[in-house]
Amino acid sequence: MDRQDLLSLYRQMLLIRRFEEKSAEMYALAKIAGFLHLYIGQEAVAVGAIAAIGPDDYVISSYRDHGHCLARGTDPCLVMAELFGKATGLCKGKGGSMHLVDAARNFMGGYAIVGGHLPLATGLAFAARYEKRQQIVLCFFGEGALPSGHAHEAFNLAALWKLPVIFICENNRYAMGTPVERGVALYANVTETARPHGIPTERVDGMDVLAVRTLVCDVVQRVRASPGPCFIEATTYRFMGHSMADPAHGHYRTKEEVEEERKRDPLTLLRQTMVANHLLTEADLKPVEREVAELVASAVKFADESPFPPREALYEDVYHE
Amino acid sequence: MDRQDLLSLYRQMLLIRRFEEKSAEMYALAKIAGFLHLYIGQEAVAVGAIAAIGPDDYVISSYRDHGHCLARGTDPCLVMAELFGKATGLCKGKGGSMHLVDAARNFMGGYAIVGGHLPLATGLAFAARYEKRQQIVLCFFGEGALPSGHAHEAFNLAALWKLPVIFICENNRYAMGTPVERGVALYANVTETARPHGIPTERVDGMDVLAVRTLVCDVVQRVRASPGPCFIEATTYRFMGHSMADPAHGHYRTKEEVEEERKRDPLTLLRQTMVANHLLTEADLKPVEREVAELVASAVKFADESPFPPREALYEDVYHE
Amino acid sequence: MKMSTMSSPLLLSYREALNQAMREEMRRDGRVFLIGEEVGYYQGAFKVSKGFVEEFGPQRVLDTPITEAGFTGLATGAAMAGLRPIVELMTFNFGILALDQIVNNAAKIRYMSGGQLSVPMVIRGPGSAAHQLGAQHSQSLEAWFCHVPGLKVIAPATPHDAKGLLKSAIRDENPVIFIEAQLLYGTKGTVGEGDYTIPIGKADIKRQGRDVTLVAYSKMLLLALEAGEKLAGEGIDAEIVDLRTLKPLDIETIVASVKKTGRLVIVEEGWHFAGLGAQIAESVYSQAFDYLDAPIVRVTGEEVPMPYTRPLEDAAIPDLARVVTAVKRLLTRG
Amino acid sequence: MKMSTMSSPLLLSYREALNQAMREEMRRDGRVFLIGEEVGYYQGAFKVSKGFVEEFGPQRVLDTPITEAGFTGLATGAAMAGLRPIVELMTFNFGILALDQIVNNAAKIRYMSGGQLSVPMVIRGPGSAAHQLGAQHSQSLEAWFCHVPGLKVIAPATPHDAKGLLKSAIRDENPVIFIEAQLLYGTKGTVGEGDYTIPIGKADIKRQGRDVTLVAYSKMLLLALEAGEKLAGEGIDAEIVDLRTLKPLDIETIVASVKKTGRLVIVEEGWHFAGLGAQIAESVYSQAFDYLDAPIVRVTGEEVPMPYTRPLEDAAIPDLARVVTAVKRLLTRG
Ligand SMILES: Cc1ncc(C[n+]2csc(CCOP(=O)(O)OP(=O)(O)O)c2C)c(N)n1
Ligand SMILES: Cc1ncc(C[n+]2csc(CCOP(=O)(O)OP(=O)(O)O)c2C)c(N)n1
Ligand SMILES: [Mg+2]
Ligand SMILES: [Mg+2]
Repeated sequence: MDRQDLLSLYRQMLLIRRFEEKSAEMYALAKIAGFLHLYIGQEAVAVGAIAAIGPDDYVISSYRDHGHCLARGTDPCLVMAELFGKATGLCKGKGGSMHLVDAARNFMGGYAIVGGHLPLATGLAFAARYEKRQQIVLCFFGEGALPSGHAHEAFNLAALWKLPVIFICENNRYAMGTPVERGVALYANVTETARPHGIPTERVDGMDVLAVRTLVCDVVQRVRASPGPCFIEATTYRFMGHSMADPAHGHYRTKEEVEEERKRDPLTLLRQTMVANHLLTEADLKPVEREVAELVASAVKFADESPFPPREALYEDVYHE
Repeated sequence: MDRQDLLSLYRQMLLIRRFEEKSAEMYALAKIAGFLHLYIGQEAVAVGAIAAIGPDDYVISSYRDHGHCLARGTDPCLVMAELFGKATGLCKGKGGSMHLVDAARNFMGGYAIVGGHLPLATGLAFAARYEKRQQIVLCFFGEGALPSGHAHEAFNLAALWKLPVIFICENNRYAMGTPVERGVALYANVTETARPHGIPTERVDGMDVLAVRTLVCDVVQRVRASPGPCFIEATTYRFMGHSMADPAHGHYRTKEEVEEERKRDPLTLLRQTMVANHLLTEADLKPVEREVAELVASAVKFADESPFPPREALYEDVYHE
Repeated sequence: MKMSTMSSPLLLSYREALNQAMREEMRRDGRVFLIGEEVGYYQGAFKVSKGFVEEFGPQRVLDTPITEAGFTGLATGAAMAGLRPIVELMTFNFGILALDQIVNNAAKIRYMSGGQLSVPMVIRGPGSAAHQLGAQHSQSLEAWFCHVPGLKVIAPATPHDAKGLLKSAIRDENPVIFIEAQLLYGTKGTVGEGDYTIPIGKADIKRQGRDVTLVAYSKMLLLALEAGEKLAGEGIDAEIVDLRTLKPLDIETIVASVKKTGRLVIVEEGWHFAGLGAQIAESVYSQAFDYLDAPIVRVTGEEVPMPYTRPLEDAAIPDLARVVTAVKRLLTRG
Repeated sequence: MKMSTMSSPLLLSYREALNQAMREEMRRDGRVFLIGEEVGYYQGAFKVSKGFVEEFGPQRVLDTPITEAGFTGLATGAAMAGLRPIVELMTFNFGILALDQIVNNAAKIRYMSGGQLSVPMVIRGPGSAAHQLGAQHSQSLEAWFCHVPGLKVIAPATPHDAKGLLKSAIRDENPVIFIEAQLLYGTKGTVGEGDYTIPIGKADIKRQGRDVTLVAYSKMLLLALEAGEKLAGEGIDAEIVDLRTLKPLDIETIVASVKKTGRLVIVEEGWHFAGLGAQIAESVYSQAFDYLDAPIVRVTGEEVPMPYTRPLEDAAIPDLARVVTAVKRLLTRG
């Protein structure tokens, strides 16, 4: 285990955590509006998985996309400015929280129709193969998308045409207020959902960033060596409400359950691993905390000071002229 | 084995066969138009399966629906008149070949959007359960529908809510010109498609009407005893082109293949069984042939002599007033 | 018609009015059931079905997986078999996923079967934009549904109309598209007492006037009323027609108003091109050509996917200033 | 513009013109590929891609499973990643199943990403009715697509226009809906030689005239031309505008014609209510109100799901008699 390496994973997870905590504050201050779905609790999935791919590979996600975008290396200033709806935002303020896109990093977007981006993911993989590029695609989505027609049509196409796409199902056990056992017939093992299409499946503890990275590294290698999709279920949990419009626990789960799950906070787990392996003491993390806090503060400052787009921007980008 | 019983199955299959052969003739004479998808070769599936249910149960099918409708006991005159587009037709000439409906027999229709009727089937089953009626639903479709989103959304709902619907996949190995192995990722065992939703699956020789009936009887009993869906793959083959617009073999399969499959004609198989079991001689079938021929002839006569609907009918039945 | 944010026993919110309508109909007829995402234990994404699963049980209040085609098709099948489903779409944006079931099955089965089957079903939920929900969650797609024979389309603006029309829709023997609005759920108004219905297909004149006719529906009706007040202050007397039902369109009421005023402004939130207002205008032109003093004016949403950021979103949706300006410009022309 | 059923080296069928356009573009640009049901080994359900899999191989000519949402979404993703897909829908009826991918992804990604991504893609296939295919297979849904910002919509009527416009569509950087017609595939016409394109967004006057303007597109253009001949025989000189592109609509050309003739008849096969003709009419009224001698007349499909039986189907679709009668009635009114 390499200290710098682990610290870098930790730093990324912490950045997402602090960035989103700050977003929630900004939402309360009405600097951010609309739907804001926080990723808090699930950071190990995005960070572990995206650490396993190269800069040319594609990443695509759902509306719960801040974590994936930041893990991809996008400047937090641009993300925060987007959430603020500013002209300097990643998408000029037109996309918002659910539709972050960073094409320069092959972060191909967040999408707000549940299941709707899975076919897009197969298309990115198709293009890579068509152009004989070595790229693979990581496609993130919640377990709520599993029964959707979009998902199955995408699974079948990916399997049939052996497309290099890794479907990462973040099973946080709830789709809004619906527990997985009331939405997915074979809830006890959702990896079965991909099996019928002949897609190899894997399961990983999505709270353990190292486990996620190790598994995804393996899978990426396999997929590069012999193209074809893979389906990974990352078991995880969201610590916050479904969106800012939703209370943290809701009636669909108990406070106790949330507190119990919080004990397996992915940040805590990684910290414990590092300490247990004598790679660092809790004190060593102070500078990381500080650096991240500054980064987030500067993102807020940047966003706050940036102008809103001018009215003319309304008609730009509808068509490519 | 009961002679009368087997003869009745034979008679039904023969009726479908002769009815459709006649339809093809009428199509050539332009008495019938549009898409006409013949069921020839697959008769054992409809006849065997529908023989296993009661009059209150529901049947629903795709556009390849003549066989299911006739097996349900609908008067061939009304079906032929519908194909002719006559006012006396089953649906007053408004539905046509792909949209036969006989509500009095709980034959809930043929549907022309591949996969689109599978959700309807779950709804029929839902209604039965809601009203605490003992009805079950037989839902017929081709293997081409298996990858469709509609199918998977329906499978998941049926499994999740334990709805009494029996999905009967008529795997005739081709979806138009696409062999199953180029359309369904797990083509070697398409029953896998339903497995992920936790639906029990069965497979049966769809050329053997007795095997079909026996299996469906079993399954029906099981479903009545403990509600929940079942998925049955009936392996079969269509002897004609996809529709009348399509040549009998096409380029997607060889003449030899078709001839090979024709050796397992479901009518021949049943005849052989009956003869082998000394239930009858080929000569005993003459009266059946004659009776069926007369029935079909009278259907054509009825259709031919019936009037077309008047222009006013155009605006009727759009809304229920 | 009264609007207020005060709470009083005579006032109900739009949300409460819908809740009452469904509740009364479900009590009245055991075949009516509610199905959709989060309609049960969560009480509805926008709390329209508050208390339902408690009163009617999970057999009649069904939380579904996220499979709009699947459960809308299921409801259609159930209606064919004699039940009377109410499908809640969390928003009408997701109705696109169920469109094949709605258009090819629900709307056509009666006709295709020569009248043997019918589909008494309501598909309801919020349409149009709320605040900053972005391009995939902010669409006004009523023109699509209105195009389809076999469907009826309703879009009430007030709690009173919402209740009476929803009851009519539930009792109707046909598939009815019932479009609400997130931004209307909290608005309040006087609601008629007890068991009343409002006929489908009848517009309502929400303000009498002589100088100009404003036609609007759903959320935009509130805007039109506001504009009416404002214009009144400037001596312009607007007549305001609330369509309530979009299909079948009550063209008689609109035409009668236009014959009186000679001028028409249509306010709609959806995209301009091939929007519903185009049809309304065309119908009026063809039936009242000689009564029009000037071309009809449409105030519509801008033709862009909805931007997230507030200033652009505001610019993309009709507002008071645009409506008032449009009316004034029209009056100075004629 | 010439129509003929004779075979000659200068004449091509509509089908052949489309085939040529795609073939030339696929030869020209390796990023262009064709995807859809039966487009490869079957040569296309209507044989539009005859010879393609043989020339370009199965890597560029992809037969898909029956999953319209899946493969249209796949193509959209491929376009985002730099390819230039042509999606063949076996018919546009099945496009309803892909509508979410088209409207929420393909049409919006450019805007939502602030211009970072774009979707150079053509979605093509036959729309409208053929003969007796029944309600689920006989729909004209162009009004839906035309309503959506971010899409362009094309519906050519002649082989020449089909070839030139399909080439433009393939080279366009935006998602383009390209609507053909089963009943047009076999029609023949003179096609320009070699590599030409026709600009998107430009209507074409297919017949000059002074008395009345007929606007039509796709299959209905042939009907309008027939009517034009017939009317000419009776001394009525019709000008016939072939829209070719439906969105963006070339309103200038229509308005210029109407200013000349003072009268407009719009012929469209789709359902009347909220059909594209409503928008065309509304645009003309608002831009040429004072030039119109009489209200605009729309000849449209009847508002019913398409019946199977031929006599009713014929009654549901505009025909020569209806167009001619409409024109004459309009001329006697003005
Ligand atoms: C097609 C569609 N239906 C409904 C919704 C509303 N909706 C947004 S998120 C969500 C729950 C999704 O849950 P899951 O896929 O598990 O992802 P998570 O939110 O847990 O990350 C729902 C129902 C939607 N966005 N799209
Ligand atoms: C959604 C949809 N896409 C395409 C079609 C065109 N189509 C009609 S039948 C068919 C093949 C279906 O094959 P299968 O399901 O195996 O049934 P079979 O014809 O073999 O009985 C296709 C592609 C359609 N009707 N619906
Ligand atoms: Mg979840
Ligand atoms: Mg088949």
